[in-house]
Amino acid sequence: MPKIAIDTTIVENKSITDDVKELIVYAPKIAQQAVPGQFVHIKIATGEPLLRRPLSISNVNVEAGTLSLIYRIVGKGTAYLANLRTNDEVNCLGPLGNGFDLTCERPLLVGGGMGTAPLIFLAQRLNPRTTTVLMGGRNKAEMFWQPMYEGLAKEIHITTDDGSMGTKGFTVSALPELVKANQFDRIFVCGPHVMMEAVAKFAKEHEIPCQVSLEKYMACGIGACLSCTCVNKLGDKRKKVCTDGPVFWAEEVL
Amino acid sequence: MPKIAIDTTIVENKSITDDVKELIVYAPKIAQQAVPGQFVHIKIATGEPLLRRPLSISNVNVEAGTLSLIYRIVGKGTAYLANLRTNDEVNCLGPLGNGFDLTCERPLLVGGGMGTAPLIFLAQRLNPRTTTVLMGGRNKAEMFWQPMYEGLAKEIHITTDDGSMGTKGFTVSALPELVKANQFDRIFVCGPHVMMEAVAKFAKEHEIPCQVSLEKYMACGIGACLSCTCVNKLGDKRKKVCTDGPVFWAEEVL
Amino acid sequence: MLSSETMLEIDIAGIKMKNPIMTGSGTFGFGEEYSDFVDLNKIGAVVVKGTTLLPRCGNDGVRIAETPSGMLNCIGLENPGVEHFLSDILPRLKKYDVPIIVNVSGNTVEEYGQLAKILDVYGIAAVELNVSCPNVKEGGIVFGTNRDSAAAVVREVKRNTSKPVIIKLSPNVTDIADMAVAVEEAGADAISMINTLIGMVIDVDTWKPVLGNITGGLSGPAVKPVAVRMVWQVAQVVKIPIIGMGGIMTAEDAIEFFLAGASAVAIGTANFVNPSAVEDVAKGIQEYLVKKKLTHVSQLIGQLKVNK
Amino acid sequence: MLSSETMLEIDIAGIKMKNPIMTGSGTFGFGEEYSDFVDLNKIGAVVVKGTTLLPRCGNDGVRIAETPSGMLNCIGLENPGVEHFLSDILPRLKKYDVPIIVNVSGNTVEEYGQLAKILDVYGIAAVELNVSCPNVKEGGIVFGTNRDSAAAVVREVKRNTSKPVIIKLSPNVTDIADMAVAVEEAGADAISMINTLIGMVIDVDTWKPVLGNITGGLSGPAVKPVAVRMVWQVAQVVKIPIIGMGGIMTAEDAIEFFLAGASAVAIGTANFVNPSAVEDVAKGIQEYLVKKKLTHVSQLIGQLKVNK
Ligand SMILES: Cc1cc2nc3c(=O)[nH]c(=O)nc-3n(C[C@H](O)[C@H](O)[C@H](O)COP(=O)(O)OP(=O)(O)OC[C@H]3O[C@@H](n4cnc5c(N)ncnc54)[C@H](O)[C@@H]3O)c2cc1C
Ligand SMILES: Cc1cc2nc3c(=O)[nH]c(=O)nc-3n(C[C@H](O)[C@H](O)[C@H](O)COP(=O)(O)OP(=O)(O)OC[C@H]3O[C@@H](n4cnc5c(N)ncnc54)[C@H](O)[C@@H]3O)c2cc1C
Ligand SMILES: Cc1cc2nc3c(=O)[nH]c(=O)nc-3n(C[C@H](O)[C@H](O)[C@H](O)COP(=O)(O)O)c2cc1C
Ligand SMILES: Cc1cc2nc3c(=O)[nH]c(=O)nc-3n(C[C@H](O)[C@H](O)[C@H](O)COP(=O)(O)O)c2cc1C
Ligand code: FES
Ligand code: FES
Repeated sequence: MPKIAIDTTIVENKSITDDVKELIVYAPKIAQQAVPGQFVHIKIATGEPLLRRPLSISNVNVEAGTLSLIYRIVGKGTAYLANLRTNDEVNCLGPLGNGFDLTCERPLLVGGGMGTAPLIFLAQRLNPRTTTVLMGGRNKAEMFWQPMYEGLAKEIHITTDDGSMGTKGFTVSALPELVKANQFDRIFVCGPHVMMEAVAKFAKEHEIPCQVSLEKYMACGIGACLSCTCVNKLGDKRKKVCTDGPVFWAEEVL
Repeated sequence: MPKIAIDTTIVENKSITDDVKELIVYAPKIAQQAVPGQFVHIKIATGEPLLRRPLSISNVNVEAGTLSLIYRIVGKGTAYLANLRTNDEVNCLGPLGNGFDLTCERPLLVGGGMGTAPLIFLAQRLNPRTTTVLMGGRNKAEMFWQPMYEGLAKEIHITTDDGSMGTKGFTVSALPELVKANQFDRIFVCGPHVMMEAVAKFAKEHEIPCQVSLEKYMACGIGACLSCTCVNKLGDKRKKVCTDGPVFWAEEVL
Repeated sequence: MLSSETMLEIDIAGIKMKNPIMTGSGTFGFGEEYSDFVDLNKIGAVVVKGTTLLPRCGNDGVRIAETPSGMLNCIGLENPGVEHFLSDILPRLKKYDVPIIVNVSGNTVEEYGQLAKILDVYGIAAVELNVSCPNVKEGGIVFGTNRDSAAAVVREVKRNTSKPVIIKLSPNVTDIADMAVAVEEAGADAISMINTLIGMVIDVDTWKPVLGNITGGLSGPAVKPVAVRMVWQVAQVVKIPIIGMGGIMTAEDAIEFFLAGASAVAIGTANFVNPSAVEDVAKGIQEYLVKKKLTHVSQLIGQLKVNK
Repeated sequence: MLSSETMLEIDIAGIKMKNPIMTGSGTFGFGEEYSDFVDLNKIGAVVVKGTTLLPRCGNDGVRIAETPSGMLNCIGLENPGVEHFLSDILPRLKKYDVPIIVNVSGNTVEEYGQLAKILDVYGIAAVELNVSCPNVKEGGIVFGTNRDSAAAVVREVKRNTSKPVIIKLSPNVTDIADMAVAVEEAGADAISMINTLIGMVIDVDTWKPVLGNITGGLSGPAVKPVAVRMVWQVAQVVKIPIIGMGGIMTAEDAIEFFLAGASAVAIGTANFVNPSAVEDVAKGIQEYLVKKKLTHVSQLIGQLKVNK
């Protein structure tokens, strides 16, 4: 499955909230090959910013040949990206990284913040399995995800730090009840590091195989520069988040 | 007459030829103050390119509050500028430099290449005096200026290096005849350095006061950095092209 | 909580400044050039263009070249000479309520002393020693890249002036901390850093150097990481205050320098891009302090948290 | 007129290359990582990731930071060790028809010798000495910033290998020409330059250094003017070939290095931005030669026109 770097045309770059947008790019070759958990590394402008930016593939439309990337405006690169318009071009390098392991029957998907994005694509490909989604955010304004999971999950549970939507608290607080009520054979989690640690710890205690998706600063995105390595808990060599990950079994890296 | 640096909105950025465009920006304060021969120093993008770019004011519309800048795409900055669209912003610093000395009765304007741009504004302000314009370029494709001088000059003479329009040859070759036929009391010349030298030499021989407009690489544009100085033939101190010029009496600098 | 008036006030080696934002020599003319954009009464200090004993006309040919996120310059110290500065320019600057610091360059150690002596007059707040220009006596070596020469310049200047002496360090050295220690021992009252990195651009069409002087000094955002690193290294080894500069465009950039250990900063290349940069950066720092619930800019100095 | 096949062929210190476009160590992995984007059989040489005697896991924390037109890295020489390279990686690389150059780092002069000896095997075209990493024996001094240490490393390596020895110079020195002369006298067969400039970025929100290692190496377009200047200075004083690098993104950038005196160039950071950069630059140079009616890339080397 060769990786490619191609100029792609922006089909749409639409606002979801004040600081979150969804970018749809036409990249049929990448759309065809991509699996959930993979990302693209995009070069936003010709000159500055210099480096590419990694963004998870939040969904693909193989027929239309498009990728959806949902991103939060946090710095220079994403701010510039937010200004681009339909028909502008960005260079996409992808599909990168490995994907989630789909050999499960009754998965629980746990997303926190922007980590909820790649789980949409995952939920889609897990179909027709019975899928439960648990998602957390700081407040109601951050919980715009629900419509995107329409028809993809049996049930959706929401927690917010401030209680403005769903249950007040962190996602991990909602786990005991969910696990009691369902026979999960897999937990997939993507979100802030502390959240993934907490969920992975819970999963381990309950002996549910758990996969996490890590985020690291990346230069090459293809395993050459070693910007992104993390400690491999199961061996002596480090793991590269860009090629060995971003999806890992929790016990490998947490 | 204070200089200002302001964000200005692009009213239009229209193509004139393959590599020449006219930029109209809304900058009423600058439009009101500007005199022919002055320039603006524009910051094209937030990040790169880092430095401003000097462009002559080729015309103003005081009522509309706009400036016209005619530019050739030659490098990074002008290429970026060429991509900007109506309603995009550029920061304009101006009006900068001194202007042409208008105390004359029968002026001859000699323009070469992009040096023809500031002479439009000059011709306009010389009205209703009888003005003759001589302009030169490499070929017909470069001689798109004529319509812009519509109604501003008594007569327009054209030379091209390859003879594809007007008289074949350089502008300076056309001077003897023109000077014989008219009683010019001033020559204004703006164009390539060699051309300005040749015209200035001719003007001196014929004792016609002559003004030239110089081009130098500029950082500040306001007399602070000394990037742009040139030798002052009439004294020991150097002259700054950005503030003492860009318009000089020929004998000062050539 | 101090008032917003005083939260930026700072004293560098006895130079009292309303805020710690100064101008980089050679990038702000004599200050007056910027008076349409900046209220000179509201900035920390004006460091004027590099001044020499005799007038200099500078280098021929192209003097600047843009580079990725930076620029090269080879102005070559064009200036009207110290006497003209004192007789024609300083009197005009005296009407502003702002410390005037004169950046000086000599061909010999003695010339630095002479310049300092001539400038030891009312209306001048300090001298800044530019030791990065090639000179004759030392056989082409630059004072700024040799610890003993730099120290000798400082000692000679200290003997000849009652004003605070700031020495401006060149980044083109193997060991900037060693240079800093040498000039501190020699009696420098403050260090400013960094001057420009030496660079070059070639025109691939003509096969000629773009700059008339072949090489030039690199400044602007491109050099900021090097400048911040050097300020941090020097702050570990000297007690005298550091004036940090190199690529500062915004208040955030300036704050990196304070955290690294600078007591004040200077704005250079940014003036060309945004002629009100000096005031904008000062305002931005004030806003930052308010946001961070700090009462004085000195609470930032050297506060980098390093746990290694 | 030579054919397009031969117009880029070049021999650097006995290393025969199809074109003078190499890869910068640490920016191209072991080559294989780029095989989806670049035909490894079509590039000048692959310089692999910095290799040490024992495996190293590199630095903790954040390892890269973007800067204006550049980036900082503090990978910290993560690598599987020389033995693993020879047993597991080299055999795979042998199937490509491209010279493999191994970049090595030692903690002591002797370690460089040992590494060179271990690597004196079939399938390796040359060794490149990375002398910019802090070491223990010299008390924190970096071999690359001290002429005698750098020369000692070269001599030790020459005694231990039959391969051409390339030494990679650090730009963090006062006098790069002096370093170059020292390593040439010590027997180096070629010089590669520049390694990264030391820099630092501070997070103004957390008041911490962005990089886990506090400081890192600056690379990318930001440093190109410094790199070109240094190559030019070194080309004036040495006879051995120079491999130029630092911020090359395009064929035009590479041509600046050739004109300054480099006999080959390496592409580093650009690989991250454009994974087919090595091939694109080679193609661009060929096009340039055709446009300029030149028949061989060597016609560019050191042809800078300087009339001072
Ligand atoms: C595999 C992977 C998938 C990701 N998927 C998404 C996604 O789907 N949606 C989304 O909003 N964000 C995602 N991120 C984070 C996203 O890459 C950063 O928010 C983005 O790079 C910030 O760029 P910036 O220029 O706006 O910020 P700046 O802070 O200006 O960036 C400066 C540098 O830091 C890097 N950087 C900053 N924050 C991060 C971060 N959190 N992770 C990695 N590098 C960072 C940038 O890439 C750049 O090199 C993902 C990160 C990784 C590693
Ligand atoms: C007072 C003045 C008025 C000008 N008026 C016009 C005009 O009306 N129309 C027009 O097309 N051009 C004009 N020019 C030239 C114009 O400034 C340059 O073509 C432009 O700066 C090139 O920028 P670039 O980024 O496209 O080229 P690049 O070559 O990428 O620019 C690199 C650097 O070189 C400088 N530079 C390159 N060429 C010139 C040049 N000829 N003069 C000064 N600096 C240069 C740029 O400003 C920049 O700093 C004028 C120049 C001056 C000094
Ligand atoms: C055009 C120009 C002229 C300069 N002239 C001088 C000078 O005369 N004396 C001096 O000490 N430094 C001089 N410098 C260096 C600056 O004062 C400053 O140290 C350097 O540019 C780094 O800061 P910056 O990146 O903010 O510009 C000059 C810099 C530029 C760009
Ligand atoms: C991520 C990264 C890792 C590097 N690792 C090494 C290394 O292991 N050994 C070495 O000699 N140089 C190393 N370098 C330096 C590069 O080989 C090159 O000299 C430098 O980056 C300048 O070239 P560039 O601007 O084209 O990147 C590294 C550079 C980067 C960016
Ligand atoms: S980003 Fe380069 S190895 Fe992962
Ligand atoms: S451009 Fe700065 S003095 Fe003229």
